[in-house]
Amino acid sequence: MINTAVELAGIKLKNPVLTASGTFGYGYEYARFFDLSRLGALVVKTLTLEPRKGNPPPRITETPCGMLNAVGLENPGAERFIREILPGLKQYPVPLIVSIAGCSVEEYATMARLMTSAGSIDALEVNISCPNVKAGGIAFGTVPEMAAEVIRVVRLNTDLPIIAKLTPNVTDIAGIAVVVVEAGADAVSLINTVTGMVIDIERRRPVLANQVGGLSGPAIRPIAIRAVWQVYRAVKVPIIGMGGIMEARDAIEFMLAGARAVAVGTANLVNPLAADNVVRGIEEYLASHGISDVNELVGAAHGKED
Amino acid sequence: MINTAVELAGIKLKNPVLTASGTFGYGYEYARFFDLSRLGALVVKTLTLEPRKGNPPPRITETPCGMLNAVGLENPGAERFIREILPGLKQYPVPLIVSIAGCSVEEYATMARLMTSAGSIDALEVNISCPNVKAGGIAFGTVPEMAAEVIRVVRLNTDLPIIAKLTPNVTDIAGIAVVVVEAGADAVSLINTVTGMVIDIERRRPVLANQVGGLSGPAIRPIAIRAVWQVYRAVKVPIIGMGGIMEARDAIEFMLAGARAVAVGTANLVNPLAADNVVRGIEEYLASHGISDVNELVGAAHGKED
Amino acid sequence: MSFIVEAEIIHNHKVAEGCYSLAFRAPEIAESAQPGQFVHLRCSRTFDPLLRRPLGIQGIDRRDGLVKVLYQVVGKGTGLLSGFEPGSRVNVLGPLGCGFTLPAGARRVALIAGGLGIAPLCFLYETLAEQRIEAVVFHGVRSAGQALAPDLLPPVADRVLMAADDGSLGYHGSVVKLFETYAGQEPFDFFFAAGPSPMLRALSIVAKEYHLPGEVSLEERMGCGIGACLCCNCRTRGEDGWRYSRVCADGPVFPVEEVVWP
Amino acid sequence: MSFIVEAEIIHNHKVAEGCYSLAFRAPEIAESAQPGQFVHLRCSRTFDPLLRRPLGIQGIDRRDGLVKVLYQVVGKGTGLLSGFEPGSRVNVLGPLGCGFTLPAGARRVALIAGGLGIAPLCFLYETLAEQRIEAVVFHGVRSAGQALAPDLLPPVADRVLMAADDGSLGYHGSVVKLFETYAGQEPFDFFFAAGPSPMLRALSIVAKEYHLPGEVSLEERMGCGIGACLCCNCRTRGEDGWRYSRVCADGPVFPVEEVVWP
Ligand SMILES: Cc1cc2nc3c(=O)[nH]c(=O)nc-3n(C[C@H](O)[C@H](O)[C@H](O)COP(=O)(O)OP(=O)(O)OC[C@H]3O[C@@H](n4cnc5c(N)ncnc54)[C@H](O)[C@@H]3O)c2cc1C
Ligand SMILES: Cc1cc2nc3c(=O)[nH]c(=O)nc-3n(C[C@H](O)[C@H](O)[C@H](O)COP(=O)(O)OP(=O)(O)OC[C@H]3O[C@@H](n4cnc5c(N)ncnc54)[C@H](O)[C@@H]3O)c2cc1C
Ligand SMILES: Cc1cc2nc3c(=O)[nH]c(=O)nc-3n(C[C@H](O)[C@H](O)[C@H](O)COP(=O)(O)O)c2cc1C
Ligand SMILES: Cc1cc2nc3c(=O)[nH]c(=O)nc-3n(C[C@H](O)[C@H](O)[C@H](O)COP(=O)(O)O)c2cc1C
Ligand code: FES
Ligand code: FES
Repeated sequence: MINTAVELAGIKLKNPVLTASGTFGYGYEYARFFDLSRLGALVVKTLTLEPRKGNPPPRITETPCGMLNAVGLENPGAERFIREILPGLKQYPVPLIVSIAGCSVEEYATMARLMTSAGSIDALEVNISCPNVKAGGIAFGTVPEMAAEVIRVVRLNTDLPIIAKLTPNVTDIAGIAVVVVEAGADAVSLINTVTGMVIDIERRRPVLANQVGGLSGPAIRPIAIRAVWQVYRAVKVPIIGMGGIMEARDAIEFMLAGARAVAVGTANLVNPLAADNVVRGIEEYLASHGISDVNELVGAAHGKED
Repeated sequence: MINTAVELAGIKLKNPVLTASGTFGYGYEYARFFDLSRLGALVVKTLTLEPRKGNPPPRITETPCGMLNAVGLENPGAERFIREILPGLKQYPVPLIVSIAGCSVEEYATMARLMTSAGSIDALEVNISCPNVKAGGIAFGTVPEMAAEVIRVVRLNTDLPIIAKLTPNVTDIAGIAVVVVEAGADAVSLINTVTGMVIDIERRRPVLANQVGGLSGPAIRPIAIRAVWQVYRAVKVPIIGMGGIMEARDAIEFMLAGARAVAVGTANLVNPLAADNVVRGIEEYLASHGISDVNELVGAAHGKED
Repeated sequence: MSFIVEAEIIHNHKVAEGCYSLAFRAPEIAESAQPGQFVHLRCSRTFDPLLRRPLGIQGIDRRDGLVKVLYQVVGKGTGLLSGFEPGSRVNVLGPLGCGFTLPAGARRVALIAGGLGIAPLCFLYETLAEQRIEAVVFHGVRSAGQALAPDLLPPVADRVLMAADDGSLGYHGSVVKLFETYAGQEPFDFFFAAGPSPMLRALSIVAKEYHLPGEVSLEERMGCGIGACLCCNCRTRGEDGWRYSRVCADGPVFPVEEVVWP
Repeated sequence: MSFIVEAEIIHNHKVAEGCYSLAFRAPEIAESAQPGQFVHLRCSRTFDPLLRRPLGIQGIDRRDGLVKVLYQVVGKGTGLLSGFEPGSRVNVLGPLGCGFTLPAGARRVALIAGGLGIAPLCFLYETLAEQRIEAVVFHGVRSAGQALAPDLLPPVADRVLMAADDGSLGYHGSVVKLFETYAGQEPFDFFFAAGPSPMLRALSIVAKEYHLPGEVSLEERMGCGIGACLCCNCRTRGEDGWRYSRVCADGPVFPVEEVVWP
């Protein structure tokens, strides 16, 4: 028997494959393509306290082996999510991780409280890539003190496991990982999108209405692998690795770099079966390589000597 | 008549197309493919004071729409460059920009002096992505004070125009641009490679002997365009834009974002004629769009209102 | 229901200036597709380009399980697609989106196409014909070179009024103007339109003037095509004036009065 | 001199397990290519994969301006290459690198190939034959399925001794061991070898033992292929013990005694 189960901040997952927030909607769009209980866990689109309309179109453009998006956290808000969407999500026999964000520390606190009391949520992923309105719009996740502060207040407002989702748009991602873990994060997930931009040379203006967007897809995978590698050496908590996972071999690369779980993002947009294929492909890799426990892969590329 | 000439830190270039350091050798490897005097300027591989052997193989691997390299600044050292290579470079009627680096502020100072007294060099590009040995190997370019210090000593040791080459592996590249300009840089070039990593899932070890490498090629273009856009808003000096320029349309994207000149890098490896094709393609774009001066493109995507 | 099919290509050839006709075998899709729905195609086996490309369904052959689309080569994806050989396979996701809704009691409708907006209207025309609803087709192209041979548009071929922007064919001017010359004279109960956004917007103004209800098929850059990524937003009427709808899942077809034009 | 050619593909088909023969028309390259040199091919029109792929030249036909290579499908690039149709074009940069050097006065040489290392040795064999130098070919494969039909290796076909790792063909064991059984008995003046690095390394030890001089063709991952990027380094003897050489420009062929094995 091959073991594919991993433990993540106290939650037991039947396999290490999650969905990346924002790329899998609230799950049901994909339920017509495969059985969602095949997944290790479901991570839903980031929620904020109030409903958000998000950015005007165009919100997406393609880049070499990647895409740029500026959805702008469109979401129905906490209340409607809890009332209208959460009941439907409960029907899937799969752990549910809810991603939360805010434009102030207080909003993060309120979100943590609301989601915790909503019940039937297995963990909170805290998206700290949002602009801090009080700090002139600098993203919480790019300043160690601000990142830590967010996690600290979330910790005070929930007893659910906390996953801090880190942005790669920093000089030292391992340093951010260290402070969020000190502040109470039970796990870290990385990477969020890389800030990028595309200009239309005919219109001579940025393609996206929002000007800048977040780069995702295979193009950023080497950046993400490096980030996971560095963070693995800096903290002891489990890492959820993501960034350009298209196939099982990519997921395995993340695990070897130090990820205990992985999330499939942009690949869902290209192929609705991608996450399911990754689950199957990991099983095949383990079998063909005579590995009896997926946990053996975690960090294995660091070797003994390092 | 269409004007393609641009002025860069006091040097007049017949067109805005340069070669990116390290991707064009010392020029002569490409001279058999096209007439180097077609270029705006030639930027050679980074030189250090002492000869360097560089990293063990493998030094290169491919990534989706990109590549990762860890050459490790292999170079013959300042003295042999001046004695054996520089005389040959003088024969090309094209401005020559020499890239210098060091592992200490003193080494940068010495390099600046040596290259300045060598003569027939038109500008120095200061590669500040090197690790600062005294600061435990942190790259000079990632810490504003260290970056500024390097430029300051180079300024004291040369009367040549100084181009500071910035790394994208920072939280705030515009902030770094501001301090290096204050410290005396006449222009900035960006971006250097993005730190990345690839793991071989069969060997379960990093592919590169050096473990991490620098990501380049089309994959990083959206990151580079965003960096140029941000730096253009922060400083007044000319910007040399690079990162994934494969064709003229990409070069034009950089100019619209704010670059006064561009450098062709990885594309030279894919197609030895790439830089020449970019020169021609820019001319064609100007002609077909009725633009009489290439300088009109510089920063045009920022619009009037911004 | 939507399917992911490695579909065999039956034909894929040029039919007008820069325009290709592609047919592939995908019985599941052919079985369930409705006029106005689209398919989402991968144009490469590699990740460059990465995303699928949406194309409206031009017609289906349920017996042979075939699906037909018409596409203009405009960039990288459609450029690569035009190189796919018959016999090889294309990865198709579909049918997707909400198609046209036939209004109860309509007897005479106008179908108004700009460029390859003709594709979904061909499929619609066929369905209308089955229900014995009379349809007049207005088809605008930039120039005669872009016009498709009648045998490519079998169902609509004998009921199509052409307009060319450059006057090289049929009416000299936009298809909206052409339609307007008729709208005043002939009674239509309803209209269906597909084409570039500025054309649809102009059409919406004309329709309003003549109190003509109708539906328009919108285009927006897409990610997933299945309603999950929220990348394909357009403005529609909503509680506080307007809200964002997803072109891929709430559309691509919208009642004209629902659309808030940019 | 090197050239960049959009070369027409003459043939491109499977000739053994996972192994393809590709011929393309590139008169400039055919004109100047020397045995041991390689060509650098783009395997995609897109940027995925981005880099060229190096392949040794198996033979040329100067009259028709053809160049032939043999390749193993091992990954993305060679996988895509195997889909190129005759009549279509492939972008080729070449000829590149320094080829084999015929030692003055040599009369009887050994050519030792591991896997598709046979390709450059076919080309070399032809040149040796023109100069009336006798050559014996030792060719190792993993299994009989990887062996090429004699008509694919016309020049060497009647002078080739096979070894298969799994014993399914010829000598049971490595080609180095096979060569060793001969090296003691038959007098060779020189050897030329191409194949995987561990094989060449083992061979270098055998050659040293028998005081046999020779040249080996190395492989390393490449960027530019023209000596500019310094990405394809290997260790060779140098001033302070060893130095890095560029496989693409200083090699791929090196005198065996120059190589510092990893
Ligand atoms: C619902 C729907 C139905 C469509 N039906 C047809 C059809 O039947 N025939 C046809 O020729 N075209 C149709 N289009 C437009 C077609 O999808 C684009 O022309 C095509 O995606 C361009 O791809 P490209 O790679 O060749 O161009 P590129 O310009 O290289 O594409 C770059 C990016 O822009 C997107 N894009 C470019 N133009 C459009 C556009 N007009 N709409 C949406 N995204 C765009 C692409 O999907 C891609 O992500 C439809 C679009 C939508 C949304
Ligand atoms: C001078 C030279 C001559 C060669 N001649 C031949 C030949 O005649 N026939 C043949 O079948 N193969 C030959 N090879 C090896 C061939 O280049 C690789 O098998 C091929 O590049 C693999 O590409 P891929 O995309 O299919 O594999 P992938 O594994 O997807 O390639 C990924 C990357 O690794 C590189 N790579 C993988 N394997 C090798 C290798 N063994 N050597 C160098 N780079 C590698 C690729 O170029 C690419 O950058 C030669 C290599 C060199 C350096
Ligand atoms: C369309 C889109 C929407 C996204 N929305 C969110 C979001 O709401 N919250 C979040 O934390 N990350 C969001 N992300 C980032 C992804 O969760 C993921 O971190 C990133 O895309 C890298 O993974 P990938 O390359 O596999 O997509 C989004 C990404 C995409 C492509
Ligand atoms: C093989 C290789 C070697 C490089 N060597 C140097 C170097 O010596 N000094 C330097 O400043 N940048 C070096 N670079 C970075 C490039 O100059 C350039 O900044 C970067 O590759 C981004 O541009 P590109 O995507 O067009 O290659 C190197 C890049 C590559 C690919
Ligand atoms: S394309 Fe993803 S929601 Fe429409
Ligand atoms: S591949 Fe560039 S130097 Fe050899």
